[in-house]
Amino acid sequence: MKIHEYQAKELFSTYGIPIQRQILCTVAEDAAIAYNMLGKEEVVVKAQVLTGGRGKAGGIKLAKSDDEAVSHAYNILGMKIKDYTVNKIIITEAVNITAEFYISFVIDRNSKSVILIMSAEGGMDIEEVAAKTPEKIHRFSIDPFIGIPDYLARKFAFVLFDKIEYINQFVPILQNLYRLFINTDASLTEINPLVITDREKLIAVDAKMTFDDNALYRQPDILDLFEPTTEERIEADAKDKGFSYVHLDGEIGCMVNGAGLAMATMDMIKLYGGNPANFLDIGGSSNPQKVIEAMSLLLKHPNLKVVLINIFGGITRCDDVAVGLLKAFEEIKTDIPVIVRLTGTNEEEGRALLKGSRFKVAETMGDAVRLAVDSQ
Amino acid sequence: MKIHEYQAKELFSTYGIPIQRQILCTVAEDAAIAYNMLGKEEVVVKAQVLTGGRGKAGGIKLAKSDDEAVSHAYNILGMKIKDYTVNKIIITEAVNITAEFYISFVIDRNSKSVILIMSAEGGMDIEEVAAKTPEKIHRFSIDPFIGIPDYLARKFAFVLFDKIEYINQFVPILQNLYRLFINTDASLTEINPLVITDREKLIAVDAKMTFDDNALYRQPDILDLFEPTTEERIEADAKDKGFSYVHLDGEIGCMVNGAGLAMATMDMIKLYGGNPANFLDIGGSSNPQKVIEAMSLLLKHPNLKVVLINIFGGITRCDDVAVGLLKAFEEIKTDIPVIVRLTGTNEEEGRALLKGSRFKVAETMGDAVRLAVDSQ
Amino acid sequence: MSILIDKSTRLLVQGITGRDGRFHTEKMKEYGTNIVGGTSPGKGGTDVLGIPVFDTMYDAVNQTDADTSIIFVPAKFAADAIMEAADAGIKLIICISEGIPTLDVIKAHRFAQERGAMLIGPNCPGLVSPGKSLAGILPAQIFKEGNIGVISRSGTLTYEVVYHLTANGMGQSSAIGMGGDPVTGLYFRELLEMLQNDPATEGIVMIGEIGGNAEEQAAAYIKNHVTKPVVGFIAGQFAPPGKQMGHAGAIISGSSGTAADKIAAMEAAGIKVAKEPSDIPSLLKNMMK
Amino acid sequence: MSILIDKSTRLLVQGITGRDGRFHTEKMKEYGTNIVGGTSPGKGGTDVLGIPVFDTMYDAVNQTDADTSIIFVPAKFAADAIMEAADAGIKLIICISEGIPTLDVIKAHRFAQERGAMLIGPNCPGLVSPGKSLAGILPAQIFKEGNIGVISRSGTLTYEVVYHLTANGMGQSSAIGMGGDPVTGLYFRELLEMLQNDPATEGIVMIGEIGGNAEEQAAAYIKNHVTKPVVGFIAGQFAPPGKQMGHAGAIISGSSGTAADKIAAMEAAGIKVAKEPSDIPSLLKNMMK
Repeated sequence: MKIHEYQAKELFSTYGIPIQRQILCTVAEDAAIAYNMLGKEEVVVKAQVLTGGRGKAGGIKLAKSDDEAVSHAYNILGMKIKDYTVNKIIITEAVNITAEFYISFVIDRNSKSVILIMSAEGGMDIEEVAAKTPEKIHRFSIDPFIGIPDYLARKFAFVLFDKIEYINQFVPILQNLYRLFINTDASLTEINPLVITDREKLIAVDAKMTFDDNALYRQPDILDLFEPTTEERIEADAKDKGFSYVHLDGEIGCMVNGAGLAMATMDMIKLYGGNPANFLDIGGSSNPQKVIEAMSLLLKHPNLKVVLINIFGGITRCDDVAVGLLKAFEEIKTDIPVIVRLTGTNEEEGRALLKGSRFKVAETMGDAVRLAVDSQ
Repeated sequence: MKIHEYQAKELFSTYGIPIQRQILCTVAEDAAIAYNMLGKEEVVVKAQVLTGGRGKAGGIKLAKSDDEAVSHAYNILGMKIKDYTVNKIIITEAVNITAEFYISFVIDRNSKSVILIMSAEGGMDIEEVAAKTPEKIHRFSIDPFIGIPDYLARKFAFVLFDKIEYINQFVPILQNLYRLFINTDASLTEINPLVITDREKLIAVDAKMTFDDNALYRQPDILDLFEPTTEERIEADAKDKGFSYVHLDGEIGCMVNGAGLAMATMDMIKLYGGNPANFLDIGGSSNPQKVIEAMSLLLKHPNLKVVLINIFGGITRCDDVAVGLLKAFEEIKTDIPVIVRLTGTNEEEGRALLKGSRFKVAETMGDAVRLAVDSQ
Repeated sequence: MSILIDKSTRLLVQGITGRDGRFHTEKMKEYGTNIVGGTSPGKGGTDVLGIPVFDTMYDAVNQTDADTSIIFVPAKFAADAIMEAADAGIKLIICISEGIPTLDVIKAHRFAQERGAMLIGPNCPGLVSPGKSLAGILPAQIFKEGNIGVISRSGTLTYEVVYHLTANGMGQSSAIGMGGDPVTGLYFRELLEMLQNDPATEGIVMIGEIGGNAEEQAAAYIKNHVTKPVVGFIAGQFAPPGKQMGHAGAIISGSSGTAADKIAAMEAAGIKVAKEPSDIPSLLKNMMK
Repeated sequence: MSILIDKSTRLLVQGITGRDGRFHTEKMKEYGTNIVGGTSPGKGGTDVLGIPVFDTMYDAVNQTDADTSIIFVPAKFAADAIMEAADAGIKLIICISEGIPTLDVIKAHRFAQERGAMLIGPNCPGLVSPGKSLAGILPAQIFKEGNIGVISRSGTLTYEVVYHLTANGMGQSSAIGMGGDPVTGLYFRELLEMLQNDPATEGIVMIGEIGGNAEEQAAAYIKNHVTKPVVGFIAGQFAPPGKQMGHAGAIISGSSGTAADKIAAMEAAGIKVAKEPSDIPSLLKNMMK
């Protein structure tokens, strides 16, 4: 789950990480009030969208008067950035920057731990820095039972800074950012850039946080920050029903048991010249009720032309799956062609049961996908 | 630092450890109001003093009416229990007990950790149980980096209980008691007894907590609970000045550098038939100001008849110590005889400096103590 | 032979009285797995299908001398179950439960490591050494004893692949579903090393997914240390960037972790990468000639 | 020979720029201790008495190959200093600082243990191997090279005893002040073992206090494992029960930990227990004949 910059910064502030003052606006006119409330000559108007690349898209502008703030607000509100419409902006104090750093905590698969990533090359795309000058990226794995005591925070701090004034500011920022990460079950907390101002203060000028979906059940305050898009809402609803659903813009609806098999199915659709309308993992079993719910989800898709059901019969045998599918489709009203590919235990019995039904039955994934592409 | 039962129980309650409702009274008449507020037929009137043995001393009484509560309150308030005057009582609900247990967390020197001590023999002097039937005492050392996760709490719980209802009540009690211990820098948290009531509920019927003096600087809320006796106040003041002072009731005042040497000095006073008026460790150095302050502390003692100064000259040499003593006693106005015993580096030079002064100078600890005992 | 589990494995089922625990206990028992006990706090002293149930893993290990455990408890309690198993002396822990908060997994994994225990999963189907022992939820009937080691990040895709192998007469020495979470226990590297050292394994199938760089690391390891033929497959070649595809692990982040990168790295290491799961048996047969 | 420190000891001073750190660095240097560096965050690159100062223990250990450190930082930061030293690879950590919260010491001690480091203190005067190395605040001039090992829970009382030993011509192999806090590092048991194994040590003095049962445990150990003559002394024989006597350790709790119990246990183990510190040299001399 992602949250906006302003939300992440509010969390930062609660955890004692210094940020600029910020005022949230959803109406362009309010930018003038915000400008005057801040009482600074220069402010920054920043689009709040749950995607990156705001700067390049013109979503971040400097304003030197209330009029200018409003005019930028007009331009930015309603703007589209990578399919996301900007509905919120923040007006925030501008600061004079003398140096920029990149700081994040993130879950690392390889070390199976939270790692701290730091770089003196802040403000840029960190992955580009990592690719071109990996020696400028510092990574430290954090022991979950030790955390970041003062001595470790100092060790990390001295990697980026020399002056004790910066060390003393940076140590609590690191410790608080880690505490925030752990306490909120984050999967990423990122400050990019952390800056030194002309007054020698360290401030988080941008903030990004994402959270572990598996832990949201114990993070009600974080869950309250969730602002799902329509698609995310559909995906979240699907998750509640035990599916994993991702909306895509092709024409071939997929219903597969297992995420890996679902991805492999989509790959083959592409390979054979089709376009999947979605990713849908209906999970281990495939009882009729689940199939009915999955189909009603698929049928909402505007572009849908054909449905491909790809099931591996494992613990649940293919003959049982076939019975379930037949039962489910007694209740599903649709003319859309449905291709079924059944493999696994008792596959022949399963396929025999489906013979003569509304389904087009395929034996191999290749056949099934070809049939689906041809049926569009 | 010790706190009262009622204070410990308030902390318990904050940490989700079940206690009986309790009402604090300092005036006997209030016991009637408390009785009626609780609305139970049976209540217990309990003396609140910072020492054990209240039960045997008659400081805990059952009352079945408001009149009876007031009459017990009259008897208990003002009572002396081991030199402590009872100024506070609590009125608390009586419970019907079906089983009693002993539970505590305490700092353990041997394992250098916090240990959990549990026994199904609750309600008694646990040290007696430990001495007579050590097999009935269960001890578990807690790893400071692991704490007590659910699986450990369950492991401990199954040592005392079988029924899952009790396990499910006991697990959070253990975890919360440990959390309380750690969060407040306790040196002891004890529930004795933890009982099972006739309604199958686990409740902490008594509570004891002591705290690590070294950590009080970061425990302002705990420090607020401190109710020092006059003697403790003197001792605390001394500590602020860099001394370690304990008030005793003999006649020979002691001023020693180092706790071990101070104890050894007191031992020898006793050995030679005297009685120390105090324990006073003036610490490593012995600059004139410290000596002046220490002497003014000693001179407040009503029984004081003689002062014995026993100094080992280590980093600070004996001749420097002698100069310091002479300087200090220019300002100290008293006729009380003062014996000085100086050993260590440059001891002869030191003793020579003191010759002809108001001090009686001794060479060995034996001589010094004999002189002090004889000078009473 | 095989890796990790075999006839000598003494298995405990954590959460044996739950719906899934009981169901798969029955399946595993039918397969011939040596299940020596199970746990369910408060149900100590009872039994499930004749298998003794204990209150704690400490009791269970003490009384049964178990060396391996499989976890079916709900996500909220699963990390705790891993730690209990490790603390009680279990040396191989297979965690089937899915949906465990990642920070809990990190703690539990680190704890297991310190206690000298290996972890498989969480969010995995478990593993099987066909003809010897099955510790997981994999469909027993599709496996066949043989000389192919299968390691995979996926569940049903693994079954699909194994099904084709078995259908083509290629039995398996051991097949392991490693799990799809961001943080999981044993992974390609460690399992490749075990399979390379297993005399019964003559060919290896590794099934990867987009996201992370485990396949690239595995390829580097194979290049330097694995002499047995390896066939690979990568799912998610056409997954749109940034979309999470069921497995939290399958997020493409930036330029690395794409299927193309992985396939290139694998091919550079001499691994044949199949386009479709059904191609795997023939590719492997050719390499093993 | 000696135990724990000698001519080869490479010492770092943590908190070298503070008042106490600087003062005792000078004293130790005068004594001939091989001080290779010190730490003070933010003062890296400077020096104290010609000794290089580093920002962190990591830097200091990297650059100096130190194996031992002594800590003079304020109580609030001292536990952290112990952990930093252990994490940086120091193998013997001597913590002089007093007043550290006990729970911090427990954590730091456990951490040091896991990193394979030994801790002496906190709240201790340190140790000396006369003629070789001094790592502490003990008054150097009272010590003399020789064959008596001294281990003690007390500070000035140790000096008193050592002073009498030296005055009687009995030099010391090593003298260690273990510290008086409720939780401290190396204690009687471990140090007795070291002294027993040290060829240069021919007699042992152990100075205890009321509280705890370390002396009783030491006595049991001596009975079974120590063949060298041991003379003991216990301070606090007449301390009133329940009163805290400067050392947090010296609390008599209930029936155990009294001076009488300790003396009885020690005498039962063949240890001669002195009534006065000044009796120690002659008692020991008699035993060593």
